[in-house]
Amino acid sequence: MSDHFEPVIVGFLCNWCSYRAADLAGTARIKYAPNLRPIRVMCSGRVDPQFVLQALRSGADGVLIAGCHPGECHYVNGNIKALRRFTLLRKTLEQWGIEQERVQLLWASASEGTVLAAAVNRMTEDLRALGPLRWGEKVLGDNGAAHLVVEEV
Amino acid sequence: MTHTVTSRPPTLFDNVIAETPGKALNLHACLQCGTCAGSCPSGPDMDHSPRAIFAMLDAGMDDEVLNSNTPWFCVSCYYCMVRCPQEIPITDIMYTLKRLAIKEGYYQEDKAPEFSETFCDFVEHNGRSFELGIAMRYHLRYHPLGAFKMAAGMGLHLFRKGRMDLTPSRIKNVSQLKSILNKAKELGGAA
Amino acid sequence: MTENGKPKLAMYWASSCGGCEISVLNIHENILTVDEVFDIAFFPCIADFKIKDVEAYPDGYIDICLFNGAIRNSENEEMAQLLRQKSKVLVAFGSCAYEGCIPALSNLTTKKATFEKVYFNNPTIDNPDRILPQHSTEVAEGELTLPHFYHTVKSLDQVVEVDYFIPGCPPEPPQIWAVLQVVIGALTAGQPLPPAGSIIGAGTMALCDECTREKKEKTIKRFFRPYEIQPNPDQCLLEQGIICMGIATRSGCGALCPSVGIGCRGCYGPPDGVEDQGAKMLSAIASVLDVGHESMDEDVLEELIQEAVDTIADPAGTFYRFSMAHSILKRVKNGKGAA
Amino acid sequence: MTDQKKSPAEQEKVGVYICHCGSNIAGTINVEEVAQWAEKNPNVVVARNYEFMCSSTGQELIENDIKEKGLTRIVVASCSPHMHEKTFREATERGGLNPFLFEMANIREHGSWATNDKEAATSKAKALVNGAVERVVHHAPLEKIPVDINPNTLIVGGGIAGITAALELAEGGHHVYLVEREGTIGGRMAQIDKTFPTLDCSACILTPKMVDVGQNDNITLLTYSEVESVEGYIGNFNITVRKKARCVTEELCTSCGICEEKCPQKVIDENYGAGISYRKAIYRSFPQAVPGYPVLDKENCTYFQTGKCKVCEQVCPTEAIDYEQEDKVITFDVGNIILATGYDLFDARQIPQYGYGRLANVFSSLEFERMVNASGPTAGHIVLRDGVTEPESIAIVHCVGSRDQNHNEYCSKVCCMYSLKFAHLVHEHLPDAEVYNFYIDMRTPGKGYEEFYHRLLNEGTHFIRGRVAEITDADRHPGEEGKLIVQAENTLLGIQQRTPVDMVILSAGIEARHDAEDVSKLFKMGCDHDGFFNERHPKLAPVSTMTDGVFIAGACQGPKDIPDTVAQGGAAASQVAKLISQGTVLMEPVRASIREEECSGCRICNTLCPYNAIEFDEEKFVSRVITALCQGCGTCVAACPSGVIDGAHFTYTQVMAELKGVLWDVQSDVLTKQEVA
Amino acid sequence: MKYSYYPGCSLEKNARSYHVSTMAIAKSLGIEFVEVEDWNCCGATEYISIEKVPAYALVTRNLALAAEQNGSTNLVAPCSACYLNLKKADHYLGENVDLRQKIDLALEAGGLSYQPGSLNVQHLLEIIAVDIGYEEIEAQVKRPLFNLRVAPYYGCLVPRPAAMGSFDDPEHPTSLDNILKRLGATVIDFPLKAQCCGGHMTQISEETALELLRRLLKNAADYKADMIATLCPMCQLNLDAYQDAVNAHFGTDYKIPIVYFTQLMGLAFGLPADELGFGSEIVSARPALEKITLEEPKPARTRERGKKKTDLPLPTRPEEG
Repeated sequence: MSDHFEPVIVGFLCNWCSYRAADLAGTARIKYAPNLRPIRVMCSGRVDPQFVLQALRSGADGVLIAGCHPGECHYVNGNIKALRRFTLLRKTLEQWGIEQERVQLLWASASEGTVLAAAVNRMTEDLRALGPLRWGEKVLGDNGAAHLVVEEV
Repeated sequence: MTHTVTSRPPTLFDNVIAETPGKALNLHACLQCGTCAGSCPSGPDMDHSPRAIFAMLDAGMDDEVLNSNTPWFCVSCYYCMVRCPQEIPITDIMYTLKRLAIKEGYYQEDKAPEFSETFCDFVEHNGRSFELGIAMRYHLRYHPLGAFKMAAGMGLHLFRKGRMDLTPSRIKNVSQLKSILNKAKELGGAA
Repeated sequence: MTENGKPKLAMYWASSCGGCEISVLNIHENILTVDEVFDIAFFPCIADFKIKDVEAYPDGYIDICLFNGAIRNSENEEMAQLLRQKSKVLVAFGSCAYEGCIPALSNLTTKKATFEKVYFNNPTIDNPDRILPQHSTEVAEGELTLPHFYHTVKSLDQVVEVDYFIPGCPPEPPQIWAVLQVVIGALTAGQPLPPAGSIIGAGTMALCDECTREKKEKTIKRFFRPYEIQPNPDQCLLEQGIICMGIATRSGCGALCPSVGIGCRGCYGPPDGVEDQGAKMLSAIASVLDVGHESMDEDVLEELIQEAVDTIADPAGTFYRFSMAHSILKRVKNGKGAA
Repeated sequence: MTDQKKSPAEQEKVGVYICHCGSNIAGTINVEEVAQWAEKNPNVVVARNYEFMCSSTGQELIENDIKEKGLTRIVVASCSPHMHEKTFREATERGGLNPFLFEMANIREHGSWATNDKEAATSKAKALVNGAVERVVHHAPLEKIPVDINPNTLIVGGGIAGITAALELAEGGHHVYLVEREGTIGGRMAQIDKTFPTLDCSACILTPKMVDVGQNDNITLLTYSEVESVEGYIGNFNITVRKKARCVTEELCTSCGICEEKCPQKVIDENYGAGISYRKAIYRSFPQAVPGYPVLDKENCTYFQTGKCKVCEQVCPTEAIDYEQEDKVITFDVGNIILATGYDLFDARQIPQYGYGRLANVFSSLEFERMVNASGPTAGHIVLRDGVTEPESIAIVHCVGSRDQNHNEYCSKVCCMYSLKFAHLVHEHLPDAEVYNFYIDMRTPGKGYEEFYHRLLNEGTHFIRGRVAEITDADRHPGEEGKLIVQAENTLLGIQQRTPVDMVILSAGIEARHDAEDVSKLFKMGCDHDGFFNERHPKLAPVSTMTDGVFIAGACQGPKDIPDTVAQGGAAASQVAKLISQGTVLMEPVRASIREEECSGCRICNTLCPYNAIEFDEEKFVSRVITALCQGCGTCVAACPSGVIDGAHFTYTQVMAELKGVLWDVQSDVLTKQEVA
Repeated sequence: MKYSYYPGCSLEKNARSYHVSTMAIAKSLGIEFVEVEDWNCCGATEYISIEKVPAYALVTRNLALAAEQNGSTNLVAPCSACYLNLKKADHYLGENVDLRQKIDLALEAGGLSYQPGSLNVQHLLEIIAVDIGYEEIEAQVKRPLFNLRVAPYYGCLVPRPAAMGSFDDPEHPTSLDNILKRLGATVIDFPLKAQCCGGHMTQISEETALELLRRLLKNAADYKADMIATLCPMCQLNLDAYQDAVNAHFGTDYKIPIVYFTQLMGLAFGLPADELGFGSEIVSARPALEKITLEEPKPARTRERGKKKTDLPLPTRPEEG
């Protein structure tokens, strides 16, 4: 791998607003960072914190959860539950030493292609500044030297 | 706003945009509605309306644009800028056109550049201006008759009222100002 | 060691507190049956064995080895490897061996910080020369070594293959006895063993199933620490704002803690079908936080929710108290996180 | 232990199809490379790339491969699933597989169209394809769920769009609840004098339809009412409407109008009268109002404000006045909803340089519309604000608030035409008056519209191409004294012109209703950034919304003239009629279900469902999902701490597989033992 | 309240009365002005016409000095042109990275630096109307300006451009109207209140400039204004010093005194006229000031809505609504 670092972002996009915002961004030919790998969920309320942790564990440098604006949820208030979980998850991730920029929650309505594109661009820049996360190799040492890692004290 | 990057050499249109701070890119979106020209207090004295200038820029009529008196008649009232439906920073573009006209050696004789240049010259040496002194020097240099008229008319009035200075004030740290301005000139090029 | 035809039993503690051994002894008079059925091949807690003795056994000599304790250092791992090699059936016994348990909470910090705390910044320590244990020390008599202290605490199955898991901190004696009966049955009467890899000595679903407190719809405005309120003796503790991990914890203990008014700590690990106990717990209780409404201003909403969330003092330590080594992320990022 | 058995997932035979979409995808993504790469996945039996997968040949590729190669799972990488998921599910089904054994990777909208970087787009496409492949092997066959459609319909808004839709449905034999905020139906069209370009009398064509609405037994007309809550889903909405107290007993009122005549309190009629005329405190907006009962405006009623008066009560011959009347809350069930809530006019006071509100003789277009109307305050005479002086010159200013980044960027579509109509009406009423139309571009697309423009050219209207800069009463020269001076550049001449006139009409644009956002939230649908309701598809589904069973018609969706509005009202009605005649709709089987035997009965999920689709069985101490009510959001699935709620088609395993799939290139090479196991 | 104060070249001499009256009312209102030490000319509208980078460097030196001297993070300029130049430089430097880098280097050559956004640039009118507020102004009034008809004249550069966040409406500002009303004056609804005085056009095309001045004087005279209140030295100079020239050129006979609004405030606050710089205006304000009476005039009839039976209702204006 070259020195140039391109962050990988997993995006959980709700079917009704954010996924369509990304569709719209494409249809409007808005160019934005190709670093987002979107996964469609019916509602941001479907996002199980295990998905977020697993994404980080599996090599993502950041996770973007995107849903409808409060009050606009296709399922009334799934996004509010997403916000509650996100808030608690963020607090927990902080204890894990995971920077806030790595897991973000975004409200983007179906008409906000530009908002979504801008958020992806911004997040890509944030992550580029933070550097790679690569949990498996860098934190757990999955690349072999794993458990023998002896940190100098 | 998406802006297509091309490899062709920059036109005057491109330069105007590049040299103007703010949302100058909006110039591409000019609707030719004429709100600027309709709003302009000195519009009737311009040889092309601001709207026409933008159409001419787009048409590549560079000579005509830079020769035009339009930017020099801009009074900086900013009406065009706040009314423009496409949010084009028209007043700032007028300033840019003036700078480009000077840089390219255009502009008509006995028009504003001399006044502006006299003014700048003065500020660079003293750090402060005193408009009446400058006006006098400008007239003496370019329009001796005007200078006489001025001195005899309002100049005298003002002098009597103690509002006209013959000795300019000077800031303390002129050398600092000079080094700043010299560096700025070096960085800025003419425009 | 003589051959008497009895199956060979071993029990070893790695990084653990010793409670698991006590728990085994807590099966009371049944321990006599154990002695009757098994030959003790290795059990440092109750009899004097040397590693040399174990090394001398042929591979697979031990019929069943109850391994408790997490893998904290290189010695723990070496012993795990050795016992795996010498045992037919290796059981991760208790929460430490199964999923890291309390020792693995140190995965929420770094080795460096742990050493700082243990050897320097501790009211009971006087260490002006800042001496730290070294892996290798030269003395006149030769080289002395200590095991390597690992950066990350692991569960047993993260270093060797494990046949069965018995959860609990410690496993409840009746469950231990039940498991031993199955093993005895298999060894003596040829009865079938559960499939390899199973979690045994516990239920499959969440603890609420065996908790007798009355459960209603859950709408929680904020959380309380145990000292802050006097819980209603009959109502579900979680509904009262006391963090009870029961909803995300495997049954099997008989809901001991909730029955005496203490929220479940989660020592039996996640129920079947849940990978990350902490994340599920987090998700569930955040979902039922009854603050904020979709009609509110986004800023107000965020603030209200943050306020409610902040009534949970140490979410990582609370939700992952026992399952840190088995969690998806397993430890904190190097050099960061909670000290 | 690890390799003893192959997971069922690995035994699936997946076919992968990468679409070129002409050059839309293939121009940016190396489709061949992606297909070759995909074929290396152990589950993939065949991976192809093809020019247009959505074409019939493209779909046949899938069908044939299923039959010939025994495929068990299908992945198509092309556009958004919102575009063609249905198409490919059907192809999968025709091939003999359950349609849900299909997954789509969106490499166009989210891929090739979103970047110019070919390398990055290709690698993103691989990730998305891999995610889909890893996911699809875990898919399970599903069946769609039939839902009955309640044949009643709610229509919100009694303007021409709502009226049209209501009549279409009612005349087809379906029951309609028509809810209108004002005291009468009719809407904007009732305010207008003549319609362009035919110059029909607006009231003459509208009022018969209003009467039809009032008389149709299939229409429950709820005026002076507002929808308060909407619950449920397509086929089964539960509606609550607040019928505000009009202080008139409808059963007794004969619509004789005496109360209105005798009421001593005169109020500026800001609504129907556009602020240019007066009404009484008890009033009907206009004599042909439907229903004919008046409304008592408590805020302006002398009795309600001072406790004295009661003139209306005294004069009413049928004792229909009831000061004690209270709001009524009505609930009913419908299967479908049509929103036809109309528009607001741009408030010209936001452009101070046009002087509206400061210069008396600057009028808004709606003010002029009322003035020139025979039933308006001047009985159709065009006069200045003093009510008597006829103007000798009139300027009509186009694009007020429209085509302007400072206000509304969009073109309001109708202003050019109604400005031409105004010019014509001035010529008709005041043949000697000079009329100046100031415009940026003349927009007259429509049947007979350009011809109408030509007619106005012939009538001698002055057309000045230039957006008006300012309107002032500050005269500079004798010719300007006492006049309003309209200053603009005549852009065709390139000169600044000051045109002195007596009267100015500001052709204000169309805006979304000020409360459109609240309404959109109430009905759980979205607004675009201008505040208009979002249609499902700008071309192909103009009256549908993202919410099944909720339709939109008329100017609430965007600026529109009457013919377009009527067409949309009819279109929305036919959409609803289609659903009613179907009787049932098949809903996506994306539904939650609880594995009861594993449920611990913790009751975490019980409060989470916005549709109350989760019930608790007090006997068995387990929770249960009522499938008919579940809408499939998955919130309970994510929340269940025991992981015993399955979200069909978005299961834990499926999403996790997709997640790991899209991250194929960044996962650490050596997995820990736990994960191998 | 404490503010950094940037007087600008005009206030040193030509607009001395503006400076003097500003300082006088500051005392009454409890405002402390700390003059930026060794400030230089802002470049007016001239410098930017010649060279861009030096023009911004020239202005930014003042911002750097003001930020460094730390009188206050609020920087006040009474001159409209100075105000706009300072505000614009701060705004564009924050927005345009390229320009910012160049200015950073230029300032560095003089041992200075400036972080865009660290100062809040305000015009004198803004701090009086917004920070002090109308209530406080009214409270200070000891000698109301009853019967004095004043045309409030804002000119261009305070209300516009609005893109940087103007405190008043760019087309129809009202803050000065409100201040003058609180002083007891009769404020005319001056249609040309935000129109241009011609700026430097007097030096470039006198014909153009005189026409612009004529429009203003005519409109004020049409509305029977006793005087025009300004807030900009350039406006004051043009309208005052060129009034003779206008009369000569157009054959008119305007004698409308042009005063600074701060002078009127001082007068109403009961300060002596000579301490407020009165007398330095060329068209004397004395005859107008003599019209001030002790009694409040009968309230002017509010706008004539529905006065006659035939009248159609007039829509309300935002400030009335």
